[in-house]
Amino acid sequence: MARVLLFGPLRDLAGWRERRIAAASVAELRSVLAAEDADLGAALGGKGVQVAVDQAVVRGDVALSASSEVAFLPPMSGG
Amino acid sequence: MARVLLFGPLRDLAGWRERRIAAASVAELRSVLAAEDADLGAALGGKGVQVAVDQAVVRGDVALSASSEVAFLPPMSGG
Amino acid sequence: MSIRLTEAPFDPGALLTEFTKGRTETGAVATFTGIARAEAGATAILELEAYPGFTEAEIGRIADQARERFGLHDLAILHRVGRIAPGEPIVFVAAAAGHRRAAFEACDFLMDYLKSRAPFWKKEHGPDGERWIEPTAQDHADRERWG
Amino acid sequence: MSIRLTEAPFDPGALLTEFTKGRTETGAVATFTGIARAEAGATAILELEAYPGFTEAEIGRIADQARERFGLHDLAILHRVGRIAPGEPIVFVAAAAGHRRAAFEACDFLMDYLKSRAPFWKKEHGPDGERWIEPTAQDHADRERWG
Repeated sequence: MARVLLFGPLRDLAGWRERRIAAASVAELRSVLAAEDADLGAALGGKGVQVAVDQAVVRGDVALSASSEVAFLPPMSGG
Repeated sequence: MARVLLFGPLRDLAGWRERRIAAASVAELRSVLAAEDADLGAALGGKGVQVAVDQAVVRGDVALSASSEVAFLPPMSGG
Repeated sequence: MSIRLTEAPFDPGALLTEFTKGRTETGAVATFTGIARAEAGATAILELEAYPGFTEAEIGRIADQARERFGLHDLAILHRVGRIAPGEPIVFVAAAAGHRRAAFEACDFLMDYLKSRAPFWKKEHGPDGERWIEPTAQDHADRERWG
Repeated sequence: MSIRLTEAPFDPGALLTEFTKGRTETGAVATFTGIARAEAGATAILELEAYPGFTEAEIGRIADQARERFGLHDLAILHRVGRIAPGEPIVFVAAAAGHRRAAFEACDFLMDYLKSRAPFWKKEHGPDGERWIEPTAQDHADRERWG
């Protein structure tokens, strides 16, 4: 069960900030989330949304373990 | 008796910081000071030395009253 | 070097007191304090979200660049997160260097990064509801000055 | 606007606390603190002389220029005079503006003026005796950037 975090507008869209979701990869996680909530699925693939696994930004697909932390980071606002 | 103030290196050269001296003009004051101390007289006419009368910088000769404050300002160091 | 996030209001002066203490070789300390503007009543509350751990680490990478680029002796960054009222400080940046130009430029550089690229998400709660904010074109242009 | 000279050591942080208090429309506060350097032991004591009244008035004229040029909301300058030990602050400048670029540039401008043209006379008391200091070529070049 990866720990999944949403930030900024993604959190408002989904209505949650943190959940545990079973998925063996980022790609599978995206499918699970899109199946539940098509709007969220589209937003997660939107322009400028980055993915961090265990606090490091990753590109493309990445395998997940039960202890992985996956964060979806919409375009940053700055401080 | 004008109040005469020396700043920075001029004070060290003269050995005093403030004196009362009778003079009807800045030119006369310069003569009095040069007659007492030729080195100081030369330094007061040196490059970059400004004169302020009553805290306003003046150029050339200016008349003095008994209550005038005359300051000789060597090139400024900045803070 | 200190990089911290805080949910509590802070006093930039207390940070400057701490930062300048005991510096006999530093010469120059520049600081910047960003304060939440009321925008004549248009913004009631600013809400800033960070990704704890990740956000400090990303800021730390830029801080390391700034230390190298400007030859800093030290730097400190404190950033508010959570709900921020008008008039409250949002961010404090301090840079210590041998000479003033380096200290000024480092603060300027760090602020340009923090305003446009740092991992924060910012929402304004105003009289007409709430909205997420993105960096302005000016914020991006400011950052691009540094190559 | 506050322009003051002081013979006593001061804490720049206390000045920043005071300066930022109650600013709901300001957005940006930049500061600069200049600290007496020990120069690895070469300078024991710095002695700064001002012409009280005249010095504040001359600084005030430049401060007015800065307010106009950079659209400042406020500014504060405190300058030490007398004998200053290594590690003690010499000068504190704070500028408040709507946006950070103006606040940074105003501090930079004011410091360039203060370092090269303000009515102070500066003597270093070191292990080899004392000497009067004049602005460096760099100080003059810095000031000339502003036209």
